[in-house]
Amino acid sequence: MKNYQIKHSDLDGWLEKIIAAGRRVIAPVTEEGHTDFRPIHSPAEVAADDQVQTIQSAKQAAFPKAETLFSYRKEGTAVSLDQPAPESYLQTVVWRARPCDAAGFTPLSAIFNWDYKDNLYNARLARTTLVAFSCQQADAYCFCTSVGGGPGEKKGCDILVTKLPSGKALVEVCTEKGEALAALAPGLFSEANAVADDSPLFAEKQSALAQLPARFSKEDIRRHLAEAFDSPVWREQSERCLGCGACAFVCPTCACFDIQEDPHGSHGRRIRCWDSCAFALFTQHTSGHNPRPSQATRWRQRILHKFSYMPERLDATGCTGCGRCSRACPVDMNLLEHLTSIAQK
Amino acid sequence: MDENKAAFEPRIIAFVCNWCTYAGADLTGTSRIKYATNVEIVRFPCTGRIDFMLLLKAFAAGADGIIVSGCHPNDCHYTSGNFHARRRWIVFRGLLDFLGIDVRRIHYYWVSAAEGAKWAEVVNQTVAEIRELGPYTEYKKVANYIEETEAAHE
Amino acid sequence: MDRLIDNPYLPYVMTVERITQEAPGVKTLRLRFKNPEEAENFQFRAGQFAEYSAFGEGECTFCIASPPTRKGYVECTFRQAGRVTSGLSRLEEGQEMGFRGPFGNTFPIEEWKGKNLLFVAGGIALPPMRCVIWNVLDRRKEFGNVTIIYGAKSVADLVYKDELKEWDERPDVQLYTTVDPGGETPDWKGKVGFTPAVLEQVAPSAENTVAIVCGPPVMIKFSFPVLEKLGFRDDAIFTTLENRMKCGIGKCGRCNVGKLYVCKDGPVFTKAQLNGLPPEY
Amino acid sequence: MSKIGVFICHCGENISATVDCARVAQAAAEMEGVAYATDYKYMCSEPGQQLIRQAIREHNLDGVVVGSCSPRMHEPTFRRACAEAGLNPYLCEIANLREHCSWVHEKGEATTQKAIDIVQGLVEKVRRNQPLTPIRVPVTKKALVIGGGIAGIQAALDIANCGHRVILVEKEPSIGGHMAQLSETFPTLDCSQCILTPRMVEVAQHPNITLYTYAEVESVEGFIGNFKATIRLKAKSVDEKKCTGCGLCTTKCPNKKIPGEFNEGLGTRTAIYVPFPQAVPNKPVIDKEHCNYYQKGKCRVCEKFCPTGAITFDQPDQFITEEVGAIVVTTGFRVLPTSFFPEYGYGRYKDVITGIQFERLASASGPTMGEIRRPSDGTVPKKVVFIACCGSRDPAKGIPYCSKICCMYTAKHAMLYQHKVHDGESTVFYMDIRAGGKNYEEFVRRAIEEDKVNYVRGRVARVYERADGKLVVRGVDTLLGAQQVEIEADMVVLATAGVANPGAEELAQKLHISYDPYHFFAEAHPKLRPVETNTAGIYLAGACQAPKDIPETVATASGAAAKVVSLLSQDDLVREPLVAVVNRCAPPVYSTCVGCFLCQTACPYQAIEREEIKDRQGRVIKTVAKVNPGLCQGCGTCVSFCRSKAIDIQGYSNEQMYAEVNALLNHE
Amino acid sequence: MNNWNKQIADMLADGTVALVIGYEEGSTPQKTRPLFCHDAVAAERLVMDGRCTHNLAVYLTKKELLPAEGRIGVVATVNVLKSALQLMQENQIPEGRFLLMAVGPEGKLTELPDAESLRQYIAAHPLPDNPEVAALIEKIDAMSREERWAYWQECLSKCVKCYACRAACPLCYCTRCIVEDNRPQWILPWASTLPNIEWQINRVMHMAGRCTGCGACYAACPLHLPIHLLTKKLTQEINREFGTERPAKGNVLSTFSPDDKENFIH
Repeated sequence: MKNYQIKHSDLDGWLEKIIAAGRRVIAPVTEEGHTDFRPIHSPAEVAADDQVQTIQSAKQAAFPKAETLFSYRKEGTAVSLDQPAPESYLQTVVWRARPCDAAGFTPLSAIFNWDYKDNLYNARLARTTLVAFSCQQADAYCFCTSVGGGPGEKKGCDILVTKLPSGKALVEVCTEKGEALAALAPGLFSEANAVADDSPLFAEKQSALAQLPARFSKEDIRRHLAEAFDSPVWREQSERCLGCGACAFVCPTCACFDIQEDPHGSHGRRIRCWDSCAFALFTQHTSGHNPRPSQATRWRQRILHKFSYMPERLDATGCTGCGRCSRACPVDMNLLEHLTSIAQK
Repeated sequence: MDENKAAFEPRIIAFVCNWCTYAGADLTGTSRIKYATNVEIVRFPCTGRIDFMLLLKAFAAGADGIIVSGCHPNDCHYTSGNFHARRRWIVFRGLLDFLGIDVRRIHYYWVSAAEGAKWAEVVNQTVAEIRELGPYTEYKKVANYIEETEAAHE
Repeated sequence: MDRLIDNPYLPYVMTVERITQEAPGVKTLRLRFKNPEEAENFQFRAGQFAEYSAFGEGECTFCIASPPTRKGYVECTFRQAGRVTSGLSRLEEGQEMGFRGPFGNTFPIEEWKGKNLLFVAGGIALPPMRCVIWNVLDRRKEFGNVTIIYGAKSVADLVYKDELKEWDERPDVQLYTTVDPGGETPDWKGKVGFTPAVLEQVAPSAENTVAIVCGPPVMIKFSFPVLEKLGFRDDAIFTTLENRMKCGIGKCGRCNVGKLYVCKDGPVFTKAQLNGLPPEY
Repeated sequence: MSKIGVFICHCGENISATVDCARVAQAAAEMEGVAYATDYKYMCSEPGQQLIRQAIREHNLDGVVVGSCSPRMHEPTFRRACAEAGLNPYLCEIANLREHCSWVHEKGEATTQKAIDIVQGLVEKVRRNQPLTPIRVPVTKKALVIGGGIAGIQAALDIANCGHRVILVEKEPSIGGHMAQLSETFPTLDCSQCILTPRMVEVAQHPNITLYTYAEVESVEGFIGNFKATIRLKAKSVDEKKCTGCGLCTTKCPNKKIPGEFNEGLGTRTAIYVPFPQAVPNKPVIDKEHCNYYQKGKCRVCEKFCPTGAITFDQPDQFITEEVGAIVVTTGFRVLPTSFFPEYGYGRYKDVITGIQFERLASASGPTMGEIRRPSDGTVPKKVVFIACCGSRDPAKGIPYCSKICCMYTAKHAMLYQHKVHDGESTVFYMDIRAGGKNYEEFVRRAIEEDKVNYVRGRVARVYERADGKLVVRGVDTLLGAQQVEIEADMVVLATAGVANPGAEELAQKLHISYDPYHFFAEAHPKLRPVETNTAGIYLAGACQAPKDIPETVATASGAAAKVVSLLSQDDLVREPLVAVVNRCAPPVYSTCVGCFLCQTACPYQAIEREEIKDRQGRVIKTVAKVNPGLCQGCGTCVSFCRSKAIDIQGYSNEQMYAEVNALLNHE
Repeated sequence: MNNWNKQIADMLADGTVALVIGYEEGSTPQKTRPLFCHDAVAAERLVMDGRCTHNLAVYLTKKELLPAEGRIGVVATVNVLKSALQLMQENQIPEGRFLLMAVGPEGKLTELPDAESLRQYIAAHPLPDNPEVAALIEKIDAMSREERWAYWQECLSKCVKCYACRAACPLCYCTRCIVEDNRPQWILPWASTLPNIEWQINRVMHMAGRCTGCGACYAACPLHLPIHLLTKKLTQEINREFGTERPAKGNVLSTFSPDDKENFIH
C-alpha cells in the first residue's frame, strides 16, 4: 500500500471530502469537557487533537451496543422472518481512532469468526474504515507497548496518520478501504516513500510518537496466569469492584453479548446487545445456581479470558493496552497496576 | 383545526380502579350516555395498584394519551390506595416534566361510581385535548430506535 | 435490498406438530420444519442441543430430545420456569416457532459399540439421554447390555411415561425407576429412594461399561463417587453441562468454562475432562 | 395458556345493535392462543352457559374470555360455568362489551374495532392467568370485647346469646361505663341505672361471657379468625374467690377522703373501694396510690377486718393470653374537664361544673342523693347557666366537630333542674340546637315551652367571679343583634366536648387499626362499613368512633355483634384469592424480596409480615416480607410500590396487566 | 503515620474490628479509591481528605466481601454516614455490625456506633448544597418542554447501560433489580434511548425520598451523564410537596397525607 504526506492544515479538508461523500463519520467530540466518539457532520465538530483517548472504543462501528439480528412477523399461526440488509449498514469512517482502537478489531474479529462466521459483524466491519492517528502522548493508564501494540502501530488500521513535527503528516495506507478514502481528496496528498525501519521518515515518525516503555510482556502474564486460578490475588484485586459493566463496555475487545426480544404486538425484532462478564447474573442459571458466584470469580474470568483463554483458543490477546477500563472504572481498578502485580508475582 | 388533526384518531388507554371509576363507566353505559370510542379501559383493583411503568409502556406501545382515574379522596374502597397513588403521581409527574415527557397527555381524574355522566365528559374532553396535541410521535419514534447513531444519521 | 446471508442467529421456522404434557409444568414439543428443503438438509447427532424461539419472548437452550434416527422432526422437553419457557408453553399445535441448531458436540456412540451402557438420569434431565437411548435402541444389536436408572421427585414428575413403559416391557433393556421418599403413590411399583442410592444397589459391573449421567447438580455430585466406587474409570463416565447460553455458537461469552466453550466443546464431557476444568459449571 | 375460548354475547341486541359480534368472534379466532371463538345471543342464559361448558370440554380450553356485559354483572355467573366444566374459574375473564362499548358508542367500524381491542387485551391477560383456589382461614370461635360500657355490654351479650364465647375486658373495677353515671336519659327521662344494671348483672352471670375487670389489653397479634390477645389483669389486692363482697373493709378503711371517680370528684371514696353500689363485680379493689399500706408500709386495717382473709397485698399483675377470632373495640370516650377552659376559669370556680358532674348531682345515687346542690357550699342554686358547645365546633380549640350529644343532654339537664328546683331559673347558651332523632326535637321544645328554660343563642365569652363571689356569665345574644348579655349564676354547667380517651392512640397501634386526627377510631367505610375497621376481624362500636348517644351506641354495638356472629358462625373463612404474594424461589436467592419492609407502611391492612428464612442449622439467612392472605384485601398498592417487583398480586399480576396494556394497542 | 491510622491499626490488631473499609491513594494524585484493610499494616495506607468521594456505604450490603464474624470498621465521609443510616432504616444493615468512624479536620477519629450517634453527627455536619447542580437544574427547568425532551434524549442516548450508576449507589441493593425482571420485561435490557430513559425513570423513582444526594451515580458514570440532576430534582420536588421531614416509618411513597396537594387531578 502507498504512503502519502498531507499538511496538517489539509486534514480538515480531507475530512470534509469524506463527509461530503456521504459516509457516516464518527470522530472524537468534546462535550462538557469529556471526549468521546460521536457522529459528526463537519470537521469543526471534531475535538482538538490534544486528548489521549476517547471514553469509548471504536468497536461500536462494527459491534454496536444494540443491533437487530432479524425481525419477525406473526400472522395467525404463521411466522415470517426478515433479515437486515447489509446495505442498510452505513458506510462508516472512524476518524482519528488510535492505534489501540484499530488493534482491538483483531481480537474482536477472532471472537466473531473463530468458528461460526458472524456475518452481521463482518458486514459492518466491511463497511467501516478506520483512520487512526498515531499517539503523540500517553497517560498513566496506557500500556499498549506491554501487550504488543504501540503508539504508531499500523495493525488493524485502514489508514494511519502520524502528525510529524515538520507540519506535515505521514499517511500510511494499509488497506484498500483506506486507499479509497485517500482517493476522495487526491489533491491534498503527496506520495511518500515506504517507511522502512532505517529510513529518515521512520525516524521522523518515531520522534513524533509518545514514549511508552513496556512494563511487562503478554507472555509473562500468560505464564503467571497458568498457575493463578486459585490465587488469592483475584479476591484482593476485586474487593472494591462494584460489579458494573463500565470496563467491558468501553473495552475495544470485549465482545460478550446478550440476545433479547423487542416485541411490538404481533411483530418484533431480536436484538443483540452488549453484556458484561462482571454482572452477577451473566452466568446465573434459571435454577439460581451461579458458576461464577462472586465478584472475585468474575474478575478472574475477565483477566483469564483476555490474557490466557483467548491467546490459547483464538490466538489473540483480549487487550490492546488502551487503558480505557481503568479510566472508566468508578473505583479506580487499574488494569496496568493489576497486571504488573501479577507479572511480578 | 387543520385537517390532519381532524383526521387523527388518538389512542387512549384508561387505567381505572374497579370500585369507583370502572363502576362509574358502567353507569355511563347503563345511562346510555355516548362518548368517543378512542378510550380503552384497563381494570385495576385500585389506583394504588397502577404501576407508573405501565403508563410509560402504554406510550411506548403507541398510546397518544392516558387517563388515570379512581375514587375521590376518602372514598377509596381500600381506604388509602388513592392517597398513595396521588402521592406517586405528584412525584412521577414532576419527574416526567423535568425529562420533557409530555405530561399534558396524562389526565388524572377522580370519578366515582355515581359519576357516569362525568366519565363521559372526562373521555370526551381528554380525546379532544389529545386530538389537539396530535399523535405522540416523538415518543413512538424513540421507542423504535435500536441502532441509535444510524437512526440519527438518517 | 439483498438480505444478509448465513446469519447464524436466524432460526429455522418450525411448526409445532404435537404437544405432550409430560408432567406438571413439563411439556414436549414435536417440531417439523416449515420448509421441506431445510428438513431434508437437517442432520444432528445425539447429545447436541439447539436454541428454541418463542417469538415475542426470546430464545431458550435445550438438548434435542428426539433421536437422530427418527427423521423429519425434532423434539424438545422443557419445564416451564422463565419467560421463554412460559412463551413456549403458550404455543398451541399448528403454531410456528423458531429453532436454531444443532449445536455442540455429541455422545461418542460409535465408540460405545459392543459396550454395556448404563444410563443414570434425574428429573427433567432424561431428555438429553432419551435421544441417546432411542438412538441406541434403534441400533440395539450394536451394543451390550442397556441399563437405565431414572429418578424423579415424585411419580407425577416422571417424564416420558409411555416410553418408560415401553422400555420396561422390552426384554433387552433393564429399567429402574425411582422416586424420592414421599413422592410415591399407593400403586407405585418402582423404587423409592434417591437416584445415587438406587444406582449403588442396582448398577451393573463396570467391566466394559460406559456410564452416562445427566441430572441436577446434586444428583451428579452424589452419583460420581458411587460410580467411582463401582470401578468406573473417569473416561468411561459421561455427562452434560448445563451452563447458561445465549448464542450457542461460541461468541456471547456466557458458557465458558476455562478455555472451553460448553456450546462448542460440550455439552458432553467425560468425568476425566471435567477433572481438568476449573469448577465454573 | 394456549387454548383460549372466546365467547361473544349479543345480549339480545344490547351489544349487537352497535357491535358486529360475529366479526369480533371472527377476529378473536385469529388471535394468538385462541383455539375457539363464537358468538351467541344470550351467553348468560342456560343454553349460552352450556355452550361455554361444552366448548371447554370439546376443545380442551385452558382459558376463557367472555365478551358480554360488565364483569360486575356476570363475572360470577361465567366463572361458575367454567368451574362446572372443570376449568379453574379464575381462568375466565370478562370483556366489557356492553357498558364500556356498545351502550356508549354509535354503531360503526370504530365501535366494533374497540370491541375487538378489548377482547384482544383480555385474551393476552388470560393467557397469563394462573389457576387460583379460594383462601381458607380457620376461625377461633371466641370474641374479645374491649371496654365494658353499654356498647361493650350490648355487644358481649348479643354475641354470647348467639352461643359464642366472649371475653369482656374492662379497665375499671366495674363494668357500666358512663351510662352507669347518668341520672336519667333523654328523651324519655327513664332512669339510666334502672335500665343498665340488669344488663350488667346479665353479663356477670352469662355462661358464655368471661369478664375481666381492672384489666387492660397488653398486645394483640394475629389476624382475622386467629387473634392472640395478651391481657394484663391488674392486681386488685383482693382475692375474688374468697371475697364475699360484704363491704366491711370499705367501712373500716381509714383513708376516706379520696375524690371518687364515679362521682366525678364530687364525692369521696376509700382506698379499698367498690366504685358504686351496683358495681359488677361487686367486690372491692385496693387503689394502691391512696392506700396507706402501699404508700407508707403501715395500716393493713382491711386485712384485719376481712372475715374471709381475702386481702392479698402481695398479689402481682397477671398476664393471660386469649385466642379469639374477632375483636370489638368499645372503649368509649370522655368529656373535657373544666380545667381545659381558661375563659371559664380553668376549673378554679367550684360551681362551674361539667355536664357529667351535673349528672351525678342529679342522680339519686349521687353525692347529693339527687338534689341539685352547689359543690362549693351545698346550697341549692337558684340560677343555673348551661353553656353548650364548650370546645366543640371550635377549630381554635382543635375540636372542629360537633359532639352531638350535648344539645340533648343540656336540654335534659335544664329540664331536670327545673323539675327539681321549681323556683329556679335556667338559661342555656347555645350555637344551634341539634335535635335530630326520634322525639328529640319535641324534647327540646318541651324544655323551652313547658319547663320555661331560657334559651339564648350566642357564645359565652367568659365566666368570672364578681367581687361578691357571684358568678357572672358574659355572652352575646345573636338573636338580639349580637347584644352583650351578662347573667348572674349560682352554678354554671359546661357541655364540654366529647373527646377520645387518653390511651386511644396507643390502643389503636396495638390493634393496628387506624384513627382519625382526634384519635377516634376510624371505620373501614363511613357509610357502608360503619362498624368495621380496616383490619379484618376488628370491629368498633359506641363512642370510641365519635361521640354517640345511647341508642346509637347500642345500635352500633349490636351491629358489630352481628358482624362478629356472622364471622364466628363459619368454620373457615373463604376469601377471594386475589391477594398479594411475595415471591419465593430456589436457593441461594430464596426470594427476590430484599427485606426493606418499606411496603409495610403502604399496606392499609397490616398484611405484610416478616419471615425469617433459615438454613438447615437454623441460622437466619435473610428476612423477607410475607403477605398474610388472611389480612390482605388485594388492593395491590404494595405491588406497585415494590422496587424489585418481589410482590405481585394474583389476578392482576404484573405480567397480566402488562400484557393487557400492550395488547390493547396491538392493532395498527 | 497519622494518629488515627494508628488507632485503626490497633483496632485491627486487637480484633476490635475484623475489617476496615476506607480510602487509599489512587492511580493519580488527584484521586483516592476504596481500600479494604484486613490487617494493621494495611491501615497505614488509609487516607481521608477532600478527594475521598466514593460512597463506601455501597460495600456494607455486599455480604460476600464481609467477614462472617466480627465488626467491620468504616472510615466514613458524611455522605457515607447518611447512606449507612438510610440502610439501617431500611433493615439492610443491623446496628452494631458496622463501626462507622469519622475523621475530623485535625485527624480526630470519632466512633459512631449506632443510628442515634449517626443522626447526631450528620445533623452537626450539614453538607453544603452544590450550586452547580442547582444552576444546572434551573437551566433545564427554564427550557421549553420540547427542549428538555431533546436535552435528555440526546443525553441518555449515550448511555451504554453499564449500570455503574446502580452499582455505585449504596441504596441500589435489591437482590433482583427491576431491569433484571423479565416477567414482564419492564425495561428493555439493551442500551438505546427509550430503554435508557425508562431505566433512569425507574432508578430515580425508586430513590424517591431515599436518595441522600451523595452524587455517587454521577461520579460513577463513565460517560459523565448528569443523571444526578434527576435524583436531585426529585428530592427538590418531594421537599417542596411533602416537606423535608421524612416519615419515621416507611418512605415518602409508601406513606401519604390526606392533605397532599395537587392541582392536576380533576
